[in-house]
Amino acid sequence: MAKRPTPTEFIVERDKDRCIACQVCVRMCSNDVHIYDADTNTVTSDNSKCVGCHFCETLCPTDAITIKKNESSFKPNANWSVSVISDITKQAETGGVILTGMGCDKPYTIYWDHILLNASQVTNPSIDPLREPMELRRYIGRKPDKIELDYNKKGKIELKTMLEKQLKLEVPIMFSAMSYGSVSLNTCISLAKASHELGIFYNTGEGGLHKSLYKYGKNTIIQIASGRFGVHPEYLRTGAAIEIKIGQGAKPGIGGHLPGEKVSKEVSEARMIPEGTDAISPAPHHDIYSIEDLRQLIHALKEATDYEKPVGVKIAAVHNVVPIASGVARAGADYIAIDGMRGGTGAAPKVIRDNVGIPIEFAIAAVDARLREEGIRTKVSLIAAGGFRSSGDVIKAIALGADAVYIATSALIALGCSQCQKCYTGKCNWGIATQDPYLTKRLNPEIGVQRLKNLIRAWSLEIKDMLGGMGINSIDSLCGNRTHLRGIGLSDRELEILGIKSAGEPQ
Amino acid sequence: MKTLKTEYLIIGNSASGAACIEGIRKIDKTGSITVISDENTFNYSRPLISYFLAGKVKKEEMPFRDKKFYSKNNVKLILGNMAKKLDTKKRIVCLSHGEKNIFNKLLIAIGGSPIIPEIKGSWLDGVFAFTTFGDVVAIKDYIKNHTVKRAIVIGGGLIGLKAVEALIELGIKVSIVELADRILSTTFDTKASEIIQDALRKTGCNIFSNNTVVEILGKDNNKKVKSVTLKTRKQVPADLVITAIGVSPNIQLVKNTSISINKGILVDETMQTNVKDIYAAGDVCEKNIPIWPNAFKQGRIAGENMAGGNAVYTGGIAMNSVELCGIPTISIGKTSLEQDKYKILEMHKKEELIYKKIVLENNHIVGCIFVGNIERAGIYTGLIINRVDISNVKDTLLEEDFGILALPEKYRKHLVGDVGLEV
Amino acid sequence: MRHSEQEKLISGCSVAGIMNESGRKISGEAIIRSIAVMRERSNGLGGGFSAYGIYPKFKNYFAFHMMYDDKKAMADAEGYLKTNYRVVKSEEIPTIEDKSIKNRPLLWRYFVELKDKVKNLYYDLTEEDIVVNDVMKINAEIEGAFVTSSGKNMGIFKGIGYPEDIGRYYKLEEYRAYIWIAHGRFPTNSVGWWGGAHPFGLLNWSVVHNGEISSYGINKRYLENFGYRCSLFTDTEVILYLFDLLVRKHKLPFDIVCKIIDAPLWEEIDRNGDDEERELLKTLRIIYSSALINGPFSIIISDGNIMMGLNDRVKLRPLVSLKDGDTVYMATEECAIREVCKSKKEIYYSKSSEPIIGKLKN
Amino acid sequence: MKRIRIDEKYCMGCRLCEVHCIVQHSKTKNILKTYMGECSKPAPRIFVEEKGYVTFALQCRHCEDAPCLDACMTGAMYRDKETGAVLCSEDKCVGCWMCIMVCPFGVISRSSDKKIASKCDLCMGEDMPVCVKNCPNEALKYEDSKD
Amino acid sequence: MNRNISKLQRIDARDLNYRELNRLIKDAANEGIKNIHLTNVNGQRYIGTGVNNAPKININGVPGNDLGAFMDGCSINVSGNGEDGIGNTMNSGRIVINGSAGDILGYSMRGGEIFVKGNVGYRVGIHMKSYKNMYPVIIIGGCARDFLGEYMAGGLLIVLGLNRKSKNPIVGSYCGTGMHGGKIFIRGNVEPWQLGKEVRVYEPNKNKDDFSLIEKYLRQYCELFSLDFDSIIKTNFTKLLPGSSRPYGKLYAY
Repeated sequence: MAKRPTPTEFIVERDKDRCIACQVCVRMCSNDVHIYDADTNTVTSDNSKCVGCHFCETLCPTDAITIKKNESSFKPNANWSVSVISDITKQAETGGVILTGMGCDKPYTIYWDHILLNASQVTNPSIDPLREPMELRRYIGRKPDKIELDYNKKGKIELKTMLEKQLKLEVPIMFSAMSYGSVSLNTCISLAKASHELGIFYNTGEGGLHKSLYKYGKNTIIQIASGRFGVHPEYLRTGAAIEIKIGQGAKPGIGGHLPGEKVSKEVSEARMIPEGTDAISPAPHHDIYSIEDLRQLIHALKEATDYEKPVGVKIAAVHNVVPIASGVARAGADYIAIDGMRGGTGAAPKVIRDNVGIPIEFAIAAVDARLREEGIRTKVSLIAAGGFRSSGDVIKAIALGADAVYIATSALIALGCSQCQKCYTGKCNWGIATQDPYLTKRLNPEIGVQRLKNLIRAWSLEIKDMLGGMGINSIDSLCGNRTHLRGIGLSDRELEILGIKSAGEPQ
Repeated sequence: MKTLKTEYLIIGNSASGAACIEGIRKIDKTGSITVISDENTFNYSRPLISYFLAGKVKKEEMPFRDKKFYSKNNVKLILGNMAKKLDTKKRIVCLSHGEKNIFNKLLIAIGGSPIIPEIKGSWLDGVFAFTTFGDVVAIKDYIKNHTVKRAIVIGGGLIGLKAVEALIELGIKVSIVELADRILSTTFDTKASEIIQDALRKTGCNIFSNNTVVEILGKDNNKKVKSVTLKTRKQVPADLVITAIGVSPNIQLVKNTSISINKGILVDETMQTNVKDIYAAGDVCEKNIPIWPNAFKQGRIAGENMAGGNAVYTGGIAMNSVELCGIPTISIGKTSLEQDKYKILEMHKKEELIYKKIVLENNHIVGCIFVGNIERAGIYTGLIINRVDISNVKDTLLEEDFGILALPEKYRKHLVGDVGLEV
Repeated sequence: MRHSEQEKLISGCSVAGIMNESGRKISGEAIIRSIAVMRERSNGLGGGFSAYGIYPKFKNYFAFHMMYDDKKAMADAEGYLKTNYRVVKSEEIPTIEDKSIKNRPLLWRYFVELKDKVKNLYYDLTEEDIVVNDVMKINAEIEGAFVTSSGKNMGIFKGIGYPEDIGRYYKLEEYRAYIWIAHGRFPTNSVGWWGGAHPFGLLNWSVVHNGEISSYGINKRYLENFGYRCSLFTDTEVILYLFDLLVRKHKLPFDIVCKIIDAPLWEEIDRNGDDEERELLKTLRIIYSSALINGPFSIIISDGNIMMGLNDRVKLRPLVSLKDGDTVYMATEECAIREVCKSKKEIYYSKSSEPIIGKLKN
Repeated sequence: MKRIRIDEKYCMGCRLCEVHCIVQHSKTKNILKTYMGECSKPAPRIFVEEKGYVTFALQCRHCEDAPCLDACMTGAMYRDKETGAVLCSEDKCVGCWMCIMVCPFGVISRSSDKKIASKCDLCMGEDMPVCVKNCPNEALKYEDSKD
Repeated sequence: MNRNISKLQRIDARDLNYRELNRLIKDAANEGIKNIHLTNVNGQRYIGTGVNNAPKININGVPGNDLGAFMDGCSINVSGNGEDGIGNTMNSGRIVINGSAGDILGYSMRGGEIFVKGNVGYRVGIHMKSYKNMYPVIIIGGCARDFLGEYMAGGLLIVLGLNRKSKNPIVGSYCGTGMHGGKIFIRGNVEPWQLGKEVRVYEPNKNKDDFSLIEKYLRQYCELFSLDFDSIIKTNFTKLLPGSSRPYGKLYAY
């Protein structure tokens, strides 16, 4: 069917006075936007192909390129926006589902921006984290309610409690699941090595474990999802923890397809599937149709690993997340990771991404509250995920009740991602969401590791600053401490669910 | 009568001699070195003489190593003095001025002498060889002092052509007399030769191929050159005749010593002669390909070995790089073989005067010619020298973007994997 | 202790049922053992049993099993009961002393019959309708009171704990019934509320459920059309009310009800070569589209005559059964049956939407 | 002694090294003037090769045993005492192309006016060669060599 | 070396919960015992999971769910029926069920064999996948219910339909739905309505490779259950293959 034109999303502005026709842009654009004409020694562009990743802009040695949003469009219409019309047009042509990448970009309220942090004045000193101790270490894992002690013959106290395996985090931030396949190996290596050096963890997603990543096993959370890709005894043994992925914030309730063309030789080895075949992750785990089935899988994994590794469960933040999380805790999970609707993805139907689920702010607040009410919050660790943009978001999530947070999108942005949302095309110019060897090498893990470490370092410093301001010198004292949060511009109902007071209300 | 004692004695001060100094000093920083040269300049680059003739290079630019070279390397330099006699047993070299030099290690690097054809009239004024700086200074003087409008160059090889080019540069009309059916017949194949011939002809140069000069005729009391008679009986007027038909090893010094010779001095792969501690390098050696890089390399290897090292000369290949009439050319190895066992790859862009040819033997490159476009030719040299199996890249050898990347990974890593070259 | 409205509590579970089709009674010991084998499937936050044929002396009276949070609730509920019913016997439900059983409510049972004046007042309603209304009213409006069961010659015994502990607590080994249905619960949260345990009962109905009903929202609103009040915060109660509505009120046979709540896929209906049957199935789906139960479930339901096991349309939950002579066993896992049935007979693996029925002879 | 290390794995093939090399060796060292103003821009002294998805930028390796040094008949090619770099003295080079002939990397080329040999000079005078400084993916590194 | 190798260990599973039972099995296996005999098993889960040294485990009774989950190399023989989730994400080894088995057998199985003498339930062989020399094989003597081989990505599924009553279909609906790899062979015919959209029907017998593939595993199967291979193989098989290795390639707009 003939393709009907829709307005191009971006315009490549090229300053003729500055373009030296060096063709860096021509060579670097995986979308073939830039075209060199040897006869006239000029470079022109095909705007319709531009995805707005800004890679060319970044590399242009004379700053001759500016990528601009195309303001020209159909007649302005609040209901029938350009993107709505474009999507309909595409669907009318193809009969297909509209795909997108990365997290939801709809202007729903970002509650983090409606929560304010506290600081000490007069009655309680603030702490200078540069000179005084400031602890960010957290342990993730199942904990007993009380310690069991015994006295030996000499009357000396002996520890009877055998603490279950815990994940030690030097900073309460981890890298969320991104599978090798959806992202490049260099991305995985960057995440793995950075985690190793930072004393935190990264998550394999459902990508299996590439042989070059085994050495980071102690900093790896291996994921088991519905497709069970790459799950074999060695994989189970290697990770520091096992995470059963039930859902993902960006696409709760649906599975995923890694198209065959992304299943390169290396990806195929990590996932243990033949090269070039689709890797299809069903929507549910077919051995989990009910909560007791989840318990069954949790214990099967514990049995398979001799109860030596924490087994966590990742769920998407959905309306019923509260009882679900409670059930997951009761099913024996050592931690629960909750992924909010702004969480990223390599590919998701746009309609799902933008319309399903709830923001992490509500989810984490409500779940923490309920688990406390039920007296099981101390047993299980909570990890919040889904669109954390800054240390501010992180510290607010922890104050709302998370033990730690998972970040992924911000980690990818640190690696270069510019949120063009075209991950599903496999043409990521930044070498992140692609398996094309011409593109993957653009992410040099040495640089990647450094950038990730810098990011976490910067956030840690900021978190320490904020903690210091609140007069707290251990993150332990902030976790679930909502007295340090106040809402602004929120309804009573929203404040109630978040469990925080309004700005202006004293303790 | 002075008697000098030296650890290292080097006879000859051209490429091999200088390289030998560098070779020795690489290992032995202090051992005494003496260099003897029959020329009066302390060193100069022999291939530069054509540039000097053309006026492109000044006299002071002739040296390839600066004045400090000898002092820095603590070398005693004896110029304008010739080694007359060599006693291999006593290890003494007698010089023409009478000094005796006792050495521990000796390098003979006295090069070759021009082959002067036995032509009637070759003693006339205005007939020159084209080998040494002295030759060129003489030619220059001659041109300065006489009216030279036409010149004949006997020999259409590389040296001859360099002379031709210099003369053209000076506004002299040149004719070339070449025994073979074309110029550059030993370095080039027909196509490449033709490109250069065409270019030369365009500048007004006559080329007499399949021809020789049988007599040089004189004027002014039969003192000065007037014309030449060719084999074909043709008379060609000339105010200047340059003979450039090659050099032969200077073996005068070693004749009647225990050093084995044939046409040149015989050396082993360490550049040592059959007499222990006596080495030879450069054009004086047997079967040497008389080109600068080979002479230099041999000299350095000899030097290293003289100082106790264990360098090995794996053999040089014929290669020449020359720019003629503004056309850069490079030829390496076997280039004009047309037998069945060779596979020939060719690329010829007539208009652009670009010609490339690669000769393959059993999946190895054994020779190539580049005319007009010589960029990255060294890569092929490397492939020839290192005998790299190129069967996997055979089809791409002549492609525009052929480069290191196209080469077998092992070779590529070998070259690039580390900083610098470890061949 | 009840949770806010609109929230359905989700639980995974184990179910088991034993029925003697000849009406021969069996001690509660068997069902306790059967459900206990599947301990892994529950988490100590709910267990319960329904038993049919346990009150032969009072078989003509409605047996109200009640749970009270406190004496006040008890007084309120009894006051309400006494306005409409004549109570022939009221007593505390006997239990053992067991400290491990937590948050025990007051547990009472009443054998009652409707007062004539009430029957006359609601002359257009059946006795059952009136009972249903009263059960709904007590459950929804009397703070702290809950009707556990309200049928005749049957009763539901449930609470917070592992099912076998709950069974022993109620001394069920001392009861004899021809139908036993049991449930081990794995709620996704702890509601320290005994009423939340299965089985759920209304009139003679009792149901145990394993799964989650995704269609709960519309099932609930559909039932509210017909005066049911879903006040138990569980998706399971809609099953109960749907059966009550469709069987008792709409007078539909069991197998037709199954075709409503477990309607065949349109694809299957379209494929059906029998024109009449196809038309019937189509009409059922059109009329009762809101009564379709979606999501994973396996249930065991009984009205005292029939014990039926049923799975959802794509069989997302396990259910197996075995018939040995006139005894029918049903359970989530085979081991629960093998634990109490020594017969070597083959187990029957339920199909999706396939009712497994034990039926009382005569 | 510092040398440029090539990390082939991370060369994107953007050729920014080439652009910056050209600018660095131009008269003005101004990118716009070099490309749009100066009548002839210098030839790049870095060679970006590309085959399939593999690319890398190669420049003079400043070999320890440099064939170009041996081959240079004018002594134009010399080793800088301080840095050990192999440099070409523009005054002395006569354009005989011997160096081009013997360099196995093919990284010496004729200058844009075709008169003299042009090769990587490690951007003498800069802290870091501009190709390294401007490599967006650190595929080129300026590091101490092993020896 | 190890004197335990030939030793048989008997474990009475009565009144043991699964963790206790599995601990005993693992300990025995770790000691190098190659034959473990379990009696009075009733509902204990995860037997064979996380067990090293690949012993033979003989089970009397009804093993619970997830029998042989994530199993690597053990050989399990069940005298009667199995329950749900047998061979979940199994890596290698063999499970033999002498009776029938429940739902979700062989989910995401990557290697080894599961041989069931009787019938199996729903969703058997979902997402089986082969990889290099790992090739999962399931042979079902009786019939299978709906969603057999859903999302199948590799390996071999054979349904024999032995002792089948004519009214019972050999496989249920949606057989091979979402299939994108592997092979299913069904002894007899299947109707189009029984099949998922993504499978195509072929006639296998003309293809020598198919016969030798079936024969390779079916002979072992027949030997195990004392069945006559020749009479079983006589009946025509239906071969199901995925229509495409990219079943959902056209699902999305550009």
